[in-house]
Amino acid sequence: MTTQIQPDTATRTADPDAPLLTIENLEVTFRTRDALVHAVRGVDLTVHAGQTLAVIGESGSGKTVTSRAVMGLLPRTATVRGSIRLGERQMVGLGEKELRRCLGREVGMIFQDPARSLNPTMRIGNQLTEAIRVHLPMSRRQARERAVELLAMVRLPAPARRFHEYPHQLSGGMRQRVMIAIALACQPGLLIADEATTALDVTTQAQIMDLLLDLQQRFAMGLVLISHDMGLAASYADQVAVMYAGRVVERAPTRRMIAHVRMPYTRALLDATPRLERPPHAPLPVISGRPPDLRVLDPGCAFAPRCSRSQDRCQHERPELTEREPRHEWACFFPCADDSLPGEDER
Amino acid sequence: ASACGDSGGGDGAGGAGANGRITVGGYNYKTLDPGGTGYISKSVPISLDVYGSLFDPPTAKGGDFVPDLATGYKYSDDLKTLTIELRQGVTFSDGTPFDAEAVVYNFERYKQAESPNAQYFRQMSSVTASGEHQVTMTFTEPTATMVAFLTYTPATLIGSPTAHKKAGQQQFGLKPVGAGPFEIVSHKPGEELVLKPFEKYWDRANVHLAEVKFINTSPEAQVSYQHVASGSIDSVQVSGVSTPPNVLDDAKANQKIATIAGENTLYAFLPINTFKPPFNRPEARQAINYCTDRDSIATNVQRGWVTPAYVLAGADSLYYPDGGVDGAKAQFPYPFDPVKGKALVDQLGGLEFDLLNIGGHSQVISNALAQQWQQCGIKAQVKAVQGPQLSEAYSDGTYQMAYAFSGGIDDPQFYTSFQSPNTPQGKHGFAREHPEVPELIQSANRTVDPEVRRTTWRKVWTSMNDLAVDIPIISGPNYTFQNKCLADVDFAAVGAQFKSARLTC
Amino acid sequence: MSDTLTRSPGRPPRSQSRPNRLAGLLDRPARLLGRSPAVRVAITRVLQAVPVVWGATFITFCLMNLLPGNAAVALLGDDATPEQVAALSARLNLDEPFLIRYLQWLGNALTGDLGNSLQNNEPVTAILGRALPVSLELVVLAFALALLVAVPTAVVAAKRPGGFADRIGMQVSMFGLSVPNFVFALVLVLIFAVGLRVLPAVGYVPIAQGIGPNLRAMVLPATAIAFALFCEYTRVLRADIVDQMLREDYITTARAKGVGSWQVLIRHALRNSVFSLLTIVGLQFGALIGSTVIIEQMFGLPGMGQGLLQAINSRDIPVVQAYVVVMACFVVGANLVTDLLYAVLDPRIRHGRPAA
Amino acid sequence: MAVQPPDLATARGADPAADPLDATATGPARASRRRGTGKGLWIPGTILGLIVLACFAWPLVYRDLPSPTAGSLLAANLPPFSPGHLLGTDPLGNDIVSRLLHGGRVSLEVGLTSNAIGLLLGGSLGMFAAFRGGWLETVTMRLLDMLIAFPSLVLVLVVSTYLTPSKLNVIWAISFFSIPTFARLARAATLRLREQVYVVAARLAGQRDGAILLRHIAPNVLPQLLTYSLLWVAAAIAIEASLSFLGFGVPASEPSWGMMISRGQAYISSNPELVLIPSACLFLTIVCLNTLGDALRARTGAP
Amino acid sequence: MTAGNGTGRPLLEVRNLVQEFVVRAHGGVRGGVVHAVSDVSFEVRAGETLGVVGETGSGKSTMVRSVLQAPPPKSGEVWFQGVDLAGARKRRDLVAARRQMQAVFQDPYGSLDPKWTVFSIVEEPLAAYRTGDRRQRRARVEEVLDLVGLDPSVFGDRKPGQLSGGQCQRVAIARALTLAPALIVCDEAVSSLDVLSQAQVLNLFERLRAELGLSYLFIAHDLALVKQVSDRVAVMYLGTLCEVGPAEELYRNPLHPYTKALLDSIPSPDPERPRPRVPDELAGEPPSPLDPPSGCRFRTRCPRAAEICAVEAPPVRAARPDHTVACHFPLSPAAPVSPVEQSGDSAAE
Ligand SMILES: Nc1ncnc2c1ncn2[C@@H]1O[C@H](COP(=O)(O)OP(=O)(O)OP(=O)(O)O)[C@@H](O)[C@H]1O
Ligand SMILES: Nc1ncnc2c1ncn2[C@@H]1O[C@H](COP(=O)(O)OP(=O)(O)OP(=O)(O)O)[C@@H](O)[C@H]1O
Ligand SMILES: [Mg+2]
Ligand SMILES: [Mg+2]
Repeated sequence: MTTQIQPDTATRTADPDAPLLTIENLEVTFRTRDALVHAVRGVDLTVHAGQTLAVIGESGSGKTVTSRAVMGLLPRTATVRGSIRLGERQMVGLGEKELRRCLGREVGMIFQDPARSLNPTMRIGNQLTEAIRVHLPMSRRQARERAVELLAMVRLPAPARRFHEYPHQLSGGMRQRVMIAIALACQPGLLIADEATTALDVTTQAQIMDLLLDLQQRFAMGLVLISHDMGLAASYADQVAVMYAGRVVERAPTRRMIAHVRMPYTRALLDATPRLERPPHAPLPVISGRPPDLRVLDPGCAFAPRCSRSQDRCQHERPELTEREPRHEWACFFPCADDSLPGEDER
Repeated sequence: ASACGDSGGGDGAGGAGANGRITVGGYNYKTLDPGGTGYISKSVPISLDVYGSLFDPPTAKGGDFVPDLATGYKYSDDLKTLTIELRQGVTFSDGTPFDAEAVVYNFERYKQAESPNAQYFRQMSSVTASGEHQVTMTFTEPTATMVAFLTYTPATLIGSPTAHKKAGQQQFGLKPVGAGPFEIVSHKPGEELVLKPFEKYWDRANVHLAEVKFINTSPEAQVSYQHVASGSIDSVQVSGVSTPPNVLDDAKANQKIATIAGENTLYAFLPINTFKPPFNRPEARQAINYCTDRDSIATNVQRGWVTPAYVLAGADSLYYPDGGVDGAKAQFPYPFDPVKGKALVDQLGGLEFDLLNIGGHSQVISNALAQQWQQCGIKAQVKAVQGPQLSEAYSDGTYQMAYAFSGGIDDPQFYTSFQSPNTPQGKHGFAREHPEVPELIQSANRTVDPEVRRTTWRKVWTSMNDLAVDIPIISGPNYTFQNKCLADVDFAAVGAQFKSARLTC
Repeated sequence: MSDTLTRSPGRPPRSQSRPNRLAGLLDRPARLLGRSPAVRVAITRVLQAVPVVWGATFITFCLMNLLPGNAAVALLGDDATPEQVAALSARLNLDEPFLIRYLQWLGNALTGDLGNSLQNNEPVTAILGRALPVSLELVVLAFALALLVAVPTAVVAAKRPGGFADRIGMQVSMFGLSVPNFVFALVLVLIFAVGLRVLPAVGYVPIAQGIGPNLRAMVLPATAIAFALFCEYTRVLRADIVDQMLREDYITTARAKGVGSWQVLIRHALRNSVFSLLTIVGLQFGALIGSTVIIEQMFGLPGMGQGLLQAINSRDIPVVQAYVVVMACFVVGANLVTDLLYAVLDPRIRHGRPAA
Repeated sequence: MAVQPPDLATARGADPAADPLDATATGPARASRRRGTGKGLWIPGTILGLIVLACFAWPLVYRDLPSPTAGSLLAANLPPFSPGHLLGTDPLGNDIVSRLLHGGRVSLEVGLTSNAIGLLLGGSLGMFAAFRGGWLETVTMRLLDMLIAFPSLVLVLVVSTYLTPSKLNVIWAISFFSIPTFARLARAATLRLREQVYVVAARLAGQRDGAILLRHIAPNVLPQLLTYSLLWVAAAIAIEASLSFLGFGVPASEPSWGMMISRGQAYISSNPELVLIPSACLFLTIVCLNTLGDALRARTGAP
Repeated sequence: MTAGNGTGRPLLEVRNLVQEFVVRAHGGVRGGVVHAVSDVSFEVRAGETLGVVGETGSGKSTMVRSVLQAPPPKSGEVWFQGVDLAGARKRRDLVAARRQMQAVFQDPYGSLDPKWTVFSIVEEPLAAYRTGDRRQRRARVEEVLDLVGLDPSVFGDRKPGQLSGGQCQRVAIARALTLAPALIVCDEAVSSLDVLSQAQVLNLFERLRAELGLSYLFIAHDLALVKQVSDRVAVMYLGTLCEVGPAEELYRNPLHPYTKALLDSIPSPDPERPRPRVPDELAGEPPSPLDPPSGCRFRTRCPRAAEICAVEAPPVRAARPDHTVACHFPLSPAAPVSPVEQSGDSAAE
């Protein structure tokens, strides 16, 4: 590497303890043909520099919508309320021009399907230099040099040659590396990975996650990992936030969360996850029912209809997400106790 | 050539009207060789510009033919021999002499069966050069029409035998060599013909244009008018009987262009198959006549640009009934009378048939006719077909009635094919049932006495009207839309000739 | 009369798993001759084209024989006697059974001799040589014009689906679909030739006489044809871009990079839409060559459409056949060029790697 | 006569499951969504309904309407708002209103029927070819290529000449334009569907090929063909106008909009309304059909 | 490889299965041959679940589709209940023989015709095989829908669009069950469902296995999931089977380097466990099935590859009872059968 990539210090806040991303009471509604879909209903999240936050939850719980709201990438039918602060800057209601200046420079994003996230008819080099030159005043050649460096940084073999290739000439894992290079092209302080490894094989997934964490450490980035997979979250994240029906229902540092699950929904997710420790054919503990209709705003706890611990109160009153134990927040009136640790007996 | 600015003609394709050059629309002929297949009589006017003609049409109605490349003619008393004197000192544009041998060569060639010109030489048994500039033709029967043929028809076109032999039939058709006022610069068959003056033409002093360019343009009248109105071309001819009247109205109202009417010699009529039901019954044919309001077609559909026709000839035709159109109308045996017509139809138990036409404005007039006939309970199914299809329908007798045009020359003898049992369409006409009519026509063609011809032709027309066959509808002239600066275009013959045309501005 | 039949423009690389013996047969020579996928596509397609062109001529020959009236009647006109017709028919070989005539024609055609016009005995190749450049120029100009206007219009319309520009664009394109182009041509002539007198209403000026006059003569007819094409391309392109903007992840990626919305539209969406456009253009290009009859007639352009109509009217079968051969070749050729362009433009195909 | 069929949409397989709502929507919720149809459907639907009603039912109800073909030449070229002739008369004295109504009927009949034929013949050809694959597909598609490659002008001439001009024959002639289009569309759709898991599943369930084609493929191809055919009606009507212009259109006894336009063009400089009025009707109808087609397409998720 | 426990022939026995595809570039030109499945043999015994894992494109789906004869394999034998499906001459024989073998696929929406109601979807196999009259069929459909936990009166008239992914998958399972099959082929039947629905469907599979004695050929990416349901597991790589063995044993003591790499890559929900690690060699490009490596297909990414691996395809051998591996240098010392001995082997364990 000839030139060291300079972190874009200007965008970092002076105070290292101040959160990189603060989401407060975020609400997103979609206008559809006949109703409003309340996809996100008051999410609070913070991400600090150098920290990895995993957001998990079942399908449709609002993970993607939340992350796209941060990027301002929601379709026109969406209405965003609440506050998203990236460093000092308020992202909600930002004009298109300022938003564009932020995207890629202060926050980067990688998506689920690397095959579809890259433009099939553009050389990857061009897709990469585009990301650089949008923000940095570089000549074509400088940008190109930097692009090759970036490709080397994401450990793409033979980066100078790959620069001229097209996405279809790469394997899925390599495409995702290119996507990471693109997302990190301008050294954003925050990287959002929306199910970045779901479409990949386990071996590739492990490599990509290794890379991501390595880079995160190197550049002291904030990293948001969005996933279905409890295993992934537990293995790689510092903090886990669990979402259900458009709300965060539990949040804690990873170890604490796994060891002391409080929210019955989190418990259900953990229990239902197949794991190597279980013997074959052992039935998985499951909950019945399905997530609520997002078009309806009910007063009570959204999980109550499926919850074994729910009581009357849960139907009428919504538990707030509050820090009830040190650094451990949850939103439940009748949390689980510490007893039934999953898989403990087998180990 | 007159020197003229290009102020008048706008600036169309190729700078129409500039420097004595003009562009003329409506050219789509595949060959200009009258002895070759594919030659059509519509291209005679253009051919005349290249070949010149033996005789020119009379200057006054009923007058004698005007000498041109021929200087005189003489029929023998029995009308079985014709001697023609040729102009001396004339050469073809390839430099070879224009003489009796050349004329004989061409006449013999035209007599070949597959020449479209053959019909004019049917009665000719031999042709010889009786002198260096004298040609003698002998006929199998008395023939008084040959000089008219040598004036109006392709028979008048004499090409250079040397050039014909050298180029061969096909190439000669593309670039014929004649002794006319113009010679060919370039020719793309069916598309474009460019002429320049022939410097050694015998009457060179009267040729003024520096170039005449014929190009292929749409036959649509509206489009043709716009071409002239936009200055893109300088002259185009449309037929009065098949042009939407509004185009003519527009053209007349347009001060920037000239609209010139020719002689009223075209007529539109309904050829009828008298051998097939329903028109094998005279009542059916009479009913058609009773139910046809020709005046209304002329004034309402064609807005006065044509006249109603009550005989099978144009109103400016030779031998036309006394009193003009009104005179003809007064004599017409079955005047417009829907009540009588309806009665006849009822008596027939209804009348239903197909009325063929070749589309375009013919379709409109056919529709107008069908519309009129509806009042009498006549049901005519109007069908547009293509030319070859119509020809075939005539020749195999599958047609019932058609809407067709004829005319264009004031002498009725040229338009006898429907009345002749020899032609495909005559085969199914009344001629077989009523041979007296073709015989009358023949007798008219066997005399040079204008009075006899007049009475004979009038008799032909009356008997055809009485028999109610080949029903006349309207007649009218050709109209030419033309650059205002273009003068002295000669319309006397079958179409516009540019021999002595000039640009005045 | 265009059968501008759009083949469904799916994404180009399609792998067929079914064994296809016919295609397999054609592969072999193709594989022998070239390794580059483009060359192989070309060879295979040329081989496939042979039966198509042959079939087109055969069908045409049969149909022409179904038509009432023959060349002799058409040539000699109404006044000809039956003897004349018979004589000419015999000379033109029209009295032979039609299959024999077809085989004769085919035999000659295979040796490169397309015969002579029945009308004036002119070699058909000469006729084609005159007509083809005219039509080709007309169609190329029309396509260029249509694309030149359609692409920006579609991009602007797609920028804000349902917006003002979009609505206007879509209404205009609908209007274009509902006005037959001869009406449009007449209006053009009325305005620009008759009214303003800025452009000629008729006449063809060969390029040899100067590009300027040639283009001036071509502007109105090309515009008349281009209008309908423009309408269609705008619609297709707009739909494709809007669809991509809604659906495709690489668009989101580009946005997430901070690329401006116009750039996203042009650099990313438009680039990929080129392929659906290409499919339609390729397919229509061939078909349009012979289907400009009315426009050629109106503007006095001696092109193929007009030539074909005349040849049909005079039952000039050799000429009709020659036109058909050329048109069929154009249809097939345009398809081939489309495929090759795909192979050149679409990296997925260029690298000869079938998408999984 | 470059009559362009409307856009054959840029078939990018729209996965019905791609709608994020579908995953969670429950039965009644979806039903209610269906009821809440937008103006994209109702407005063009209503206008179209009115046009159809006017064209088909009005002449039956209101018998005093002047005949569209038996006008009096004495009343030719009346201006609009003349007594008894709301929009005036044409150069043959026919009432323009009643010609419009009859013309609409003929145009719609031509447009719809030729489409139906193209859809049925072309659709089944393309579907069958794609489903069977192999040499059958190759041969069928080459045959269709042939149909495209040889000038349709010849074909139309033959059809309309040899079979004499009539509405039915014009319909047949125009159908030939649409057959290859529909076949290609159906083929593309079938190729996509053929690889659909439910087709494989049906085969595994022991279903015969014929039954799969008829019960799985056809019902899923049909909506796509239908929405496309809505757009094609416009093209068919315009082609009919062009045929009329060349003289191969419907016979005069059955005036169509296309015929009115092609007749009217001769009068365009003096009586432009002769072209404008039927063009406006055509435009309105086509806009409605297009909008309706787009709306339906958006709703069914067909490409 | 034969059924080890001497209970006669296995339910499904696949021998030397080969499937190849000719791919065509745009324009119908032959682009190459995909060697999707190359010489694969395995068996599924009655009442047993055989799990198949392997990375994307390794040929899992192709393999099971060949087994199902949709499309039939290029070569090889597929013996099902004593009948060779691949050899079945007539379609009718094939259909009859295949009756007891049904399949459930990955895409929950794609496997159901969007135009059909749940009831007719589930009834389709009965109708196709012309089984029973209308009433009997109705009864059977209701029975089966009950079995998969869908109330026939609620869901019977719905169309797939009105169901959730998990419900669709249940319908697909119900359809597979209507003919009372002996074997159900599940090609990633739960991969597209989220954790909670996935667990429900897995439990359903387990219940059916226990209640009806079904056998499964179960394909998935997710190794933990496969272990959850399988008796034996087969590991597939680039069209070949690397290793087949009893689930517990294979996961505890993998013999093939590829199996080990896979197992090492699984992230666990237990934060105490070490992070997944993958050997660097595996980071390389997976080779293209259009042009697979010579000899052992895994050799290009194998940490233990030696010269012989490029020359000779490793034979399938039984390293332990009922546990076969195709590797020249398996990870743990092979059972006495193994002809190859190498010092590095034991060190790796
Ligand atoms: N454009 C949109 N219009 C209407 N509703 C939407 C739109 N996008 C998302 N939704 C709804 O918002 C909800 C949350 O969706 P989101 O994509 O955030 O879920 P997710 O947690 O990312 O799920 P998955 O794990 O499946 O990706 C879903 O119910 C979805 O239906
Ligand atoms: N119809 C086909 N035509 C051509 N190639 C095919 C076809 N089907 C599969 N292949 C190829 O065969 C190989 C094996 O594919 P297959 O779908 O069986 O893999 P898989 O293991 O099921 O992968 P996944 O885990 O992604 O489902 C792949 O390279 C694929 O591209
Ligand atoms: Mg998501
Ligand atoms: Mg698979």
